[in-house]
Amino acid sequence: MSRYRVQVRVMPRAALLDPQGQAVEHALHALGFGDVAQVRVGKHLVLEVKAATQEEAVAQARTMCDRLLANPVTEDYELAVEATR
Amino acid sequence: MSRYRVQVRVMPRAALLDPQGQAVEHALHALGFGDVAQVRVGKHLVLEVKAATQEEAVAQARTMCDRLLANPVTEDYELAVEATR
Amino acid sequence: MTRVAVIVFPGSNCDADTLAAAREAGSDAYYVWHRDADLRQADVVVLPGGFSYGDYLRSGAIARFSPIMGAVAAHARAGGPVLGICNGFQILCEAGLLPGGLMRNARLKFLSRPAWVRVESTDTPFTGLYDRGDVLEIPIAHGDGRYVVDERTAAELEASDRVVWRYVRDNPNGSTRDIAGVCNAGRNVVGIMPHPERRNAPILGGQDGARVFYAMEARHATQHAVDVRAVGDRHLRV
Amino acid sequence: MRAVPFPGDPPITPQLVRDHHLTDEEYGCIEALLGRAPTFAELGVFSALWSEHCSYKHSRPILKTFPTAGPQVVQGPGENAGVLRLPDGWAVAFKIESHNHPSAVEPYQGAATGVGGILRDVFTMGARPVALLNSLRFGPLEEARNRYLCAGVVRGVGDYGNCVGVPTLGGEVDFGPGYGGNPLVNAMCVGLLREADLITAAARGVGNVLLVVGSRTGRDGIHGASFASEELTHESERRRPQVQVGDPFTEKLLLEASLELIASGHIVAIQDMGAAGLTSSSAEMAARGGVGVEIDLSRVPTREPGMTPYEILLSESQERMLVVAKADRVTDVQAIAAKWELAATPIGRVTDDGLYRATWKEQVVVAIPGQRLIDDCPVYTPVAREDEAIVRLRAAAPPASHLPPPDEVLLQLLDHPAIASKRWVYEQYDSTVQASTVIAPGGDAGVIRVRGAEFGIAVTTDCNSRYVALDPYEGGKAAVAEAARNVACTGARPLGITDCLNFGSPERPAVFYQFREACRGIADACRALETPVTGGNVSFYNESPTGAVAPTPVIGMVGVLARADRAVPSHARTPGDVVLVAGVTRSELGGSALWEALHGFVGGTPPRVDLVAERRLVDLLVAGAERALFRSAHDCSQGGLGVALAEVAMGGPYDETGFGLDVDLSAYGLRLTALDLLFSESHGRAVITAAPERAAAVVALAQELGVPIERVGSVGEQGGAVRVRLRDARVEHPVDRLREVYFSGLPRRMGD
Ligand SMILES: Nc1ncnc2c1ncn2[C@@H]1O[C@H](COP(=O)(O)OP(=O)(O)O)[C@@H](O)[C@H]1O
Ligand SMILES: [Mg+2]
Repeated sequence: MSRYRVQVRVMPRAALLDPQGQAVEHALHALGFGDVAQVRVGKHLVLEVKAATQEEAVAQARTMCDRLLANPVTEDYELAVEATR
Repeated sequence: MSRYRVQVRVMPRAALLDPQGQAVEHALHALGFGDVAQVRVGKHLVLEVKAATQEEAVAQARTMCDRLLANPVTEDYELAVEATR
Repeated sequence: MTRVAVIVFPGSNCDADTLAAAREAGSDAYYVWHRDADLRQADVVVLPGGFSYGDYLRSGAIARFSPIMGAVAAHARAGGPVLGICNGFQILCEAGLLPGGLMRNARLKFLSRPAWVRVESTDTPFTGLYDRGDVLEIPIAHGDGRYVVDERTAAELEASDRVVWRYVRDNPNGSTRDIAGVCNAGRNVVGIMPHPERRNAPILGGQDGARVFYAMEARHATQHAVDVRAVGDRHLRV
Repeated sequence: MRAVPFPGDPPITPQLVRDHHLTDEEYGCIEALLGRAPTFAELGVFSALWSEHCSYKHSRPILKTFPTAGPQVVQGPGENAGVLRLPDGWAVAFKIESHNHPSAVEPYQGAATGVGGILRDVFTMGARPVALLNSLRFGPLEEARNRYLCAGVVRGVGDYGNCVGVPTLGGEVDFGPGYGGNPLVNAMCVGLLREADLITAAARGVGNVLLVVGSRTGRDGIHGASFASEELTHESERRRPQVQVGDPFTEKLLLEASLELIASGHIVAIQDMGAAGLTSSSAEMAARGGVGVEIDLSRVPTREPGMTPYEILLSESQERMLVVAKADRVTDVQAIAAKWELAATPIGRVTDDGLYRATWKEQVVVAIPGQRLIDDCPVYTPVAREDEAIVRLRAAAPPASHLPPPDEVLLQLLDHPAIASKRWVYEQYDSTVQASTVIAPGGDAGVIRVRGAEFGIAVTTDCNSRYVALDPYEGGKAAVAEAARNVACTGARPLGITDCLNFGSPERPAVFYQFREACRGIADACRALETPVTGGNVSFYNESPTGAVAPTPVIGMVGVLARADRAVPSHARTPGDVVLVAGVTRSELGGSALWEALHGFVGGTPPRVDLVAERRLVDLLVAGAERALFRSAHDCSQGGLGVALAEVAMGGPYDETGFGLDVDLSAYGLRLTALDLLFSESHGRAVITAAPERAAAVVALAQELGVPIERVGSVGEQGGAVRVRLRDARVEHPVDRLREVYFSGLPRRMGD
């Protein structure tokens, strides 16, 4: 068994209003960053799992996302898994 | 001027309590992922800026993080900037 | 007496209020602990408001995996009435017992104030004592109350009379189509964001929410052909 | 066994002692007390317990002058919270606490953890928290930093209380330049208990077991207590990584577990680990019980590896409790904790040798005579001298200039940040959870019912720091008087107070003068109104490089209504009702909102409080409410009669519109100018509305109680105009215009 670090990025679905992204965008404009656009705000999760192989770690992480970490009605997610030393 | 996509990952500082991470860790254990550890929950932001060069885009993004996107008291951030096509 | 099970999750904080409101309406209400697996012959199940598991990750996301939720889902599948109030609504959505989800309020702030909702459907176990079109004043108190659902489902909800309550006067949280409450296709599972248990007596400023609880009892009363009782300004139609 | 240094401890040097905010004399006391040099861990313990925050070394002699007795007092100062008797075997536990310094550094977490701490103070008395209040001060909202602090603090207060499920029923928000570098965040909690179930935080029973219940201990906020006793500098900015993070979810579990533990009879004492964490909780519990304790620090569950005894002793990690369990009930305690998903870890026991002893496994790292650790802290009586500039300011008047007409002034005042509606703030706080809220924020005081009982409880916090700055004695009196009026307007009889005394450095004579005089005023007012002081909190060193805050002794008051269903709201409700003004208006514009808003001038002699008149007004308000004579009652405070009348007309924060008002003041206050009459801030006044058939009874009752009262007009139609006729002027606005100005003042400034 090795340890893997899993990074999960969970973003609000593109079709949905992202008021947090909008608020950040307005705030950045107010601070003088007039060119900023398309701001979206989501979540980033980091965790460690134990698994025999990288594939197994990815599979585990995917199940976690599908079951708990992301809500398929409102969110999309992306995963990255790497072995820790 | 070109457009750049900026990705910002904002995480709670390592030494600080992350109650959200804790709650997720417990929940994953309860779901049967007993090996999960070190769960931390932060934010992920995506945005677009206009800049003359990649360096300038990075510098802009860094200022945004320092001034608004990350709370220097409680959070650390990492940046990635790439030109959009 | 209707047996009303009020589920207590770690972080529930409207459990006592909900239990009291059900009892004041005449029900035999009792708590069921989230780690239990048995609803103890409940006629009605209520998931109360609060911050189950601190609302960490997403409101309701962790609570839906509580051991008791298996029994709640089975009760719902068997046609048993289930009401989710506020956090309870969020849990029901996360559990897939209701369509859609609840996201951060559009103005990004927690909002505690009265809201005005119109009763859109009386064909549920919890709204049968209202008239369609009644406008109720009931408090809201939530940070994640923006109901979102894809357009197709939204249209389906409208077409099948499954929008139960709709905000009027203003939309406090940016909900799709001003939706404040919905029910499932079987009409037995209902989720609402406002808190009827906080407005069931004149001393609380009014009793527009009381009939949600009397309805649970009346339902039972119908089945068992019991009495007719006065409820505030009108009589239950039994 | 004597204490020996722990491997890696730094040697005790004069610099290290100074870094611990101990003077050379204090260090001398420590060596004398121990008969040797302290270990590093012991130095940390002394530094924490002898900090201003824990020891009250500059304030104790003054606090002793407060009246603390009364037939209603169940528990006076000295415990986690004060307790007052209510009808039918009930009692109310309440306390206010500051979290100013942490909030200046990290507004969200600072405010949130402030709420967490005060909740624990109340539920460790065996009381279920039923209400929260918060008293906030910020610099002017024109500055982005102040907006950031205000937004973060309000969100932090809200998120924490909302999650735990305790309604926020009131508070205040005020602004002033002195608070720019040093905002004030005071949180108050009110809890309800059966008097018979009261539990205190005194360790007893040799052999009984100390357990930590709740969160693990991390390196959070080490030195928070001494940090709170220090002025804010760039150095404190650098200490930022020490901020504590609140976890309201764990707090809710801790609340339920604690109340269950107290009810179970398995424990003899329980205390929150607040400022100075394990150190202060264990030392104070031991001293209160007159026993020794021994703690093995290696058994304290930690969040990070490699924490030293010093760090474990001083950590201020949140959501932890120290419990003293009966020796044979440890597993029972653990079972209750486990039900609420909390760890309960035995870490030590009660001993009979009076020593405060901490070990790391077998090795003793702290051994201090326990009682002397608490009692021997030096007490200071600093020099008090009034600042000459204040004397001059009191005698000064604003620059003579052309004044706008009174109707324009009224709009300006309704938009003034101190007066404009605080709806933007309180709608972020759950005010209806627990389904007992009778009067929500937006009135004079919050009111809750008690299920199964007839009576109700009213709560408020008040302080106008302008008056205190100009005349600390009158200002102290005024804070108590205003709180009493606010409570009484709802129909509640004021019962007692808790106070949060926010001042600058007591080592400066001008500040200590303010402190001493304000306390004298509070004490006199509390005596006159028979509202004893049951506890409170002193927060000194509220200074930044730009200067000290205005002296801000916030009064938190609790009152009881005989019948909760007779609670009186603050605004008009029925057209045709009679409008009455109780009390006397004098020309007292010193420290007024009028001068501040129009001239940017905070000066002059503030209004004087006539405590006898104040007492009579309270009697009138309470008796009138009990006899159901009033439709509404609202006191006059900032902005005077003019603003009070407008507030009566404008209605509740969520009403669609207010009421018109037809008021004729041409025969009232005959010697006063229009501006004096409308905007002078004389104390002892209230605007009452009553049904026409009750008006005569109101007047008769007032006369019987010796309160001057005048019928001045009537309530108009919903959505009508507010008209006030004066001898030489006239004010007229549609009530909707007033509402628009009053409710948009704050959101506009906050950029919402
Ligand atoms: N920080 C706050 N939290 C909750 N309620 C608040 C806060 N600030 C003001 N309020 C509420 O707004 C209303 C007006 O408060 P305030 O301006 O202090 O008026 P008053 O002069 O009558 O004391 C009160 O009901 C008060 O409790
Ligand atoms: Mg007030």
